[in-house]
Amino acid sequence: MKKTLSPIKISLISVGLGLVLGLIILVISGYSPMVLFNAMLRGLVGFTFDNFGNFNLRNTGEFIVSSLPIILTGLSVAFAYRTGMFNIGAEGQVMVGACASICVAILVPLPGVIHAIACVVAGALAGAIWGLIPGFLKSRYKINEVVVCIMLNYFGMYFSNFILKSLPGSSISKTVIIPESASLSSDFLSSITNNSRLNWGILIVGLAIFAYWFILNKTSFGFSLRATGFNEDAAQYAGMKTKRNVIYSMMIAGALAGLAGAVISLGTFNMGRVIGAFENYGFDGIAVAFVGAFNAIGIMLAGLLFGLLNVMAPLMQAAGVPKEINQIISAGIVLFVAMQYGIVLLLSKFGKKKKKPDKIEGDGNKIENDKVEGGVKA
Amino acid sequence: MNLFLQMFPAALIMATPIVIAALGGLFSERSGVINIALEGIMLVGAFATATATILLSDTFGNFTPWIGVLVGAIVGCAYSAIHAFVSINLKADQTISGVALNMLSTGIAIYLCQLIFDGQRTPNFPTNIAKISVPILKDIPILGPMFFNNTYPTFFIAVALVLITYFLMYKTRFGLRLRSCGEFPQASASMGINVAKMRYIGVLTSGFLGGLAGGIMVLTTNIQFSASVIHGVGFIALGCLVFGKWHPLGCLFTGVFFGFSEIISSYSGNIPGLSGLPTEFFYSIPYVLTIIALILFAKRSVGPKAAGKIYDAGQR
Amino acid sequence: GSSDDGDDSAKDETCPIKIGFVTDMGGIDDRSFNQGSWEGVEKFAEDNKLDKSCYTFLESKTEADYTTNLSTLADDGNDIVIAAGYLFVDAMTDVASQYPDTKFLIIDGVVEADNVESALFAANESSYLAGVAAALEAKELGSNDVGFIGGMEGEVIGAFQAGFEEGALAANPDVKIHVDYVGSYDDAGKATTLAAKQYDAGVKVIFHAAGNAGNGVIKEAQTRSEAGDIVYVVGVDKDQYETGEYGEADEDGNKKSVILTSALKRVDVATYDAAQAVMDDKFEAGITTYTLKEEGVGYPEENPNLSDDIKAALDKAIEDIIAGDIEVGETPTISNGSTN
Amino acid sequence: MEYAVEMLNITKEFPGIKANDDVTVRLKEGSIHALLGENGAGKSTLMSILFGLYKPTSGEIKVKGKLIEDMDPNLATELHIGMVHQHFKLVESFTVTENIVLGQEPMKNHMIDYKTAKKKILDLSDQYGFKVDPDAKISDISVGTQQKVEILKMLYRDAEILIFDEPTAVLTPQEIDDLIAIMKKLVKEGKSILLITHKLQEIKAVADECSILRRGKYIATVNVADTTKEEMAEMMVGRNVNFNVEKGPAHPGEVVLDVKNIDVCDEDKNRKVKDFSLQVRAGEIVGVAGVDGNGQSELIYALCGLMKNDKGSINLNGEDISNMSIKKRFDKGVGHIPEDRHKYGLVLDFLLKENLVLQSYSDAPYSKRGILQKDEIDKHADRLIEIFDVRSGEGKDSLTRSMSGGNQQKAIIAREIERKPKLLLVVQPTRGLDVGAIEYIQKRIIEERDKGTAVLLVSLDLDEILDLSDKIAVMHDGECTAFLDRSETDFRDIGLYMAGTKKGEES
Ligand SMILES: Nc1ncnc2c1ncn2[C@@H]1O[C@H](COP(=O)(O)OP(=O)(O)OP(=O)(O)O)[C@@H](O)[C@H]1O
Ligand SMILES: Nc1ncnc2c1ncn2[C@@H]1O[C@H](COP(=O)(O)OP(=O)(O)OP(=O)(O)O)[C@@H](O)[C@H]1O
Ligand SMILES: [Mg+2]
Ligand SMILES: [Mg+2]
Repeated sequence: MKKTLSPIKISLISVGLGLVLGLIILVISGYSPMVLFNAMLRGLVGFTFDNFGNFNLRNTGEFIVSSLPIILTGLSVAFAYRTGMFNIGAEGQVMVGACASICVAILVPLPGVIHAIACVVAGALAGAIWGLIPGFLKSRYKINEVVVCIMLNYFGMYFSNFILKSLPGSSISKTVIIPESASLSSDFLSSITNNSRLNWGILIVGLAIFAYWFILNKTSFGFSLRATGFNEDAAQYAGMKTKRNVIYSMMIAGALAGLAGAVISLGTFNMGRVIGAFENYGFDGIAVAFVGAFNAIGIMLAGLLFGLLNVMAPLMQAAGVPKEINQIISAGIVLFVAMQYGIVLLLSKFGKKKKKPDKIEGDGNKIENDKVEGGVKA
Repeated sequence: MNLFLQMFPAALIMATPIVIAALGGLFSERSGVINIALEGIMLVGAFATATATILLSDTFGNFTPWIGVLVGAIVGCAYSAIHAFVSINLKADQTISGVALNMLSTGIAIYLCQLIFDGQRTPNFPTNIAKISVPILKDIPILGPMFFNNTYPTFFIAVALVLITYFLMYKTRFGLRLRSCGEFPQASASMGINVAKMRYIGVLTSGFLGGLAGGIMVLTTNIQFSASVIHGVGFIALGCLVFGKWHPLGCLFTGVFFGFSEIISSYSGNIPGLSGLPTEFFYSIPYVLTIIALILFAKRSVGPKAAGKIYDAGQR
Repeated sequence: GSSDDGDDSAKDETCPIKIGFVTDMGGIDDRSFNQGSWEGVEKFAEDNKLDKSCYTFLESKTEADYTTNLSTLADDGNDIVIAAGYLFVDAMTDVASQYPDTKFLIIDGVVEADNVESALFAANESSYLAGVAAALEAKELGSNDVGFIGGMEGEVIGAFQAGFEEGALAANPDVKIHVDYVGSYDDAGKATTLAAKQYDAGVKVIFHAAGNAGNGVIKEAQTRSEAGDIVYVVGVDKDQYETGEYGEADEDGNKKSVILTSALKRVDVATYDAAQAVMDDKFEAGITTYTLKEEGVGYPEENPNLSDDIKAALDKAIEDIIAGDIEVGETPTISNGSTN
Repeated sequence: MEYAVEMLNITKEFPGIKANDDVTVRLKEGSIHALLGENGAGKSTLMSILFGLYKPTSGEIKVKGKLIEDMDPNLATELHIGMVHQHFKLVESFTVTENIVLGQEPMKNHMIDYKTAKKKILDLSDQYGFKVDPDAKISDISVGTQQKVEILKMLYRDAEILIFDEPTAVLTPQEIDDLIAIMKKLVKEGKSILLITHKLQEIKAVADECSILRRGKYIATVNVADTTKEEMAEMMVGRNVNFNVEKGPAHPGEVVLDVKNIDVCDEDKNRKVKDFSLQVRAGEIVGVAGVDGNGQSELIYALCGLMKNDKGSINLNGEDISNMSIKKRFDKGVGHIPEDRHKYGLVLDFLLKENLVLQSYSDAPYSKRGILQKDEIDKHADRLIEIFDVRSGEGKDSLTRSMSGGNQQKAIIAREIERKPKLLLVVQPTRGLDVGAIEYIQKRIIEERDKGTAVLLVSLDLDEILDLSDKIAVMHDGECTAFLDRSETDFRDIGLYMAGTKKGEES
């Protein structure tokens, strides 16, 4: 007999419920549920029914391209969460990251690969700084990070827009195209995926996934971060520098989101863009982190799933279904993950009736109370 | 001075939804549930208001916008019930639940918009809330043109709501009980207060006010509904709540102040000293100020203590 | 909505031509650019009795979708792929080079490639008309103040402003032109504030070139008109008369509108022509400029709010421009937030 | 004889535990009835059931002879039952009046009638000599006054049956005397009282009857006047209690810890420890006695580095460690068994083996160049589990949360002792543990002493202090009011010092 539901199962159930929700909405509004599956197949491998059996790897490439940044923001949110912080600020960190990488790309002439690396590092650094602010305020003044992050998202957007517009050659909506030396674009990757925009960002993401897993599970630094996340008091009693850990973890989280910004601007667009409204990379990251159960591989898979949902949107719209269906599905999945306590309760009601010492659950709530503490308060 | 008098009515138009939404946040957080879904609730309320106004105008004529905002408020209330259920009954993390609702709001609103109106935005409102001038009062020097001349009556609704909220929170039994649930729910429970019920009331009221704010905002600042009508005002309202120290009057003053910061960029060209500054500077004001306020208040605990904490009565 | 999923094969037999259209983030029904362009496609389809499966559009959710959507439509075997807006320049440059056999049309931007037609509009010319109409109407109302509210500063909207300035000055040398920019194409709230500011300063007619944000300008004019003031807006791109309607309908079911007239930009003509050219195998890459002469820009035939005098002045201006007697510039002189 | 309350055959199951198992308690009208039992015996649970906070799994409640179905706090109040909770249920940011009227607000014109309320509160507090300011904020008043507010809450609701859950734990002996007087007065007025306490002498002082619970089970009800403390204690723990823990004489060596005139201030700059000095030698146990909140926690924080001392010095084997980080102090030989194992001692979501290296994870051999060495950590865990007999489901890979409290505490002790500290700080080591575990842990602490470790023991449980210590320091209001040899003192003495009398001042 299992004691509790494993996080992976909860994720799978949530994803399933989210898709079912989407299908139900489709049917209620009078569309064929096949639209969803068609779009999914096409987004995944370019498979279409009217051109039967034809595959197009460009779709695969583009779907991966759309997943790359949200895998990174997912890692960002998850990294902070493992240290007890809610990083709802990835959105802003992505934007300042993109801005910084573009600044270096345009303003600092460097040779070849070094240029690209410098740009990527700049993006990560800018994100880290944006993450440092809530981390510092939390550890120094115990200020709830959620509100600070939300406010920094907007400030980050306006701030980056201002900077990008001020760069030489910028128009009101975008910068000049970055020099090739700074670009992450790859002719090779593009050619094997039928001219998609697949780029070296994929390497960055791979490294980030590995680093996430390695730091948290294999290093003593990760050990202390995890201890801080689970029980800050005990970690402090054990001599760990928990305040510093909170700051570091928010900086690393910020850096991961900043990398997402770099990948978007150096890889996908090859220029800086003035952004009018959030593009939801950060909020998708929250979904990805939770659905991925804060586990490196889980986050990668969840990121791919949400990336796929994103590329499906226009395809479904082409079939007449409002493209917002994908957003409803994504939000539904997050909502279901949030309701995991309810899911567990529901399943246990249907499932076994026998009760077993399960002090675990009671204490679990207690701990959670401490950890999730906060809300909008000073 | 003249310019200031010109700016004032414009600032009040922006301030009205901010204040009302902040009051919504106040009810929710005072009861112990943080509500970062305000932005989403406003959006859903705005959509419902727009839809009702457009579909019902033939029947109700010029009165329709008022029915519209009421519909918006009710729909906002219903929408917030999800947040209440998930965070109170299912004991979910209130922040995640809020994030999910914000994500869902654009999805649902635009999806329905596409179904009903066949597009990402609604047609124009056939009827509008009319601006009014209050006789006699409008002739008072300075105050007249600031508040009572050619202005939307919705601002007076906001002020009335502030006063009602103040009265409810600090003078009545309901308010005392609601606040106790946000401070120390275990104490409330031991005094026989149904914490879950009070929190439900808090969140649903918050949804009602959020929906109302969204409805008023879409009707007074736009001629149609689209996904971008709220553009962050729900989050500004959250900041307003922090900056106003979770107090209704604080929300009112901060709301008007943030209303000013929303419109000041429009007038900056005419104000010496501000004319050179980039618009991004002005847009950033509410957000940056909120962070500064948080730092200033950090030492004093001004927010409800138990807000955001899951309350578990212990029994099953 | 409809439930046919469009999958049941659209082959060459059914379609003499396949047309694909990509919208920007504003969506297909933006009552502006996307919608206008799509209406051209729809009209073409109707005139040529095309099957529904022969013309499709894809909406972009984010900028990241531009490239994908263009490629997807090219993959789908569309003969011509259309996108409206200069935001598409980079994406189309990429995609057009990857699909040399597909024809592309971009509106309002220039892509240099053998398979891309770039349609430009002499927005300055129609804006000149807007300026003339605004200045004359203001004068009739006893004022010298007119206003311009743009979306985002830059070359494209700059041309509108330049034309407007010149037209207004030509019609009334004493005119005071107020210029403000919203800073985006969708913040209607801010546009409302800007419009209120200009009307408060005595402006009688505002010309807006601010996309959806312009709705805020119209909104402000409506509230003022309902309160009894007489103020006007000059619409942009499409005939916005209906958008500007307010108040109760009269016996004939007509409503009053705050739209004085509109500076038309016939993007529908551009898409229609391009589709026709592809079907007739006469597609030509390169820049096509639509001016008053080609009736690619202009003002609506019906203008209930325009006096005959003004109409006459406008027609005179058109003549002069076509004849080359007036040359309209493209660089504005008044900066954001100030007046001349 | 009339019963005010009868709780008949009450059983309450929590997931995995029977907190009450067929318990019957009858409270006679106009009397004081004590409930006695070890930590976790189920006393609070039983009272929460009476007050309607928990629903019993089975059993009946009768109030004044009437069977009550579905008790809830409102109904309890209506039945004139009132409860002072062990942890005060007061809203800190509210005033005294607001706290008292909460849930029973007098109304006038749809507004709360604070005027009437205040008057009633003042009348009541006059009647009992409470001196409570109805407009004061809870956060501004002392713990003793807060308790009076709790009592006023009951009296305000005309409670006839009063429940006190461990009311004396937070009070000074003087305040305890006051409370006892108040309780006696209440009873004289015809009210009935249920009193929970661990302190036998308090029971002897006020109670008429005493019911004893052991691990959720009802043991007996005795007439207090006819029963000795020893008899009650025996019933409580279920065997003959030897009040004296077995330990040989100490052989003190060099001074290990030398605290000289330190001050410790909290975040709000309140002096919590004032000019405090203390010495602990190798091979002896120094106990720090005192009422909760008199600076003991802050003293420990200062010693282990969680807080900084503002003046004075803390010397460990002659070296001033005042400015060292927590980690550095650990490395220098400080061991720490913190007061709340769940909150401070363990990361419950870690595996047992991870908790066993909670301080040393970053040192060799458990880490090399920042990389954890899994094998070493495993080996270490296996060894400790073996030596200290830590029992758990899956050995070193058990989730710590799933372990029993006693074994969790053993794990902490194993971890600390294994590090061979020179100075062992021990805070409330046996809180909430069963008797077996208590014996084991106390034995280990004495063993440590005999091995030559300097032990500083802080406990709120005076018995534990007296049992284990060789020397006793008494803290009151941050000051050391006495530093005595165990042999030259007794319970009563220490009580005096705990209340603030300084050594040499007593008459
Ligand atoms: N939900 C729960 N699940 C499991 N154990 C619990 C739960 N709530 C309380 N406990 C445990 O019950 C025990 C007694 O509970 P209670 O709240 O009375 O503790 P306490 O009174 O704070 O302890 P003490 O009297 O020593 O101060 C504690 O050990 C606590 O950890
Ligand atoms: N809410 C709860 N959920 C699960 N178990 C609980 C809960 N509350 C108490 N318990 C358990 O019930 C048992 C009795 O707890 P209770 O608080 O009644 O003890 P107590 O006699 O008051 O102890 P103490 O002297 O520490 O106050 C303990 O083992 C505790 O772990
Ligand atoms: Mg207890
Ligand atoms: Mg207890």
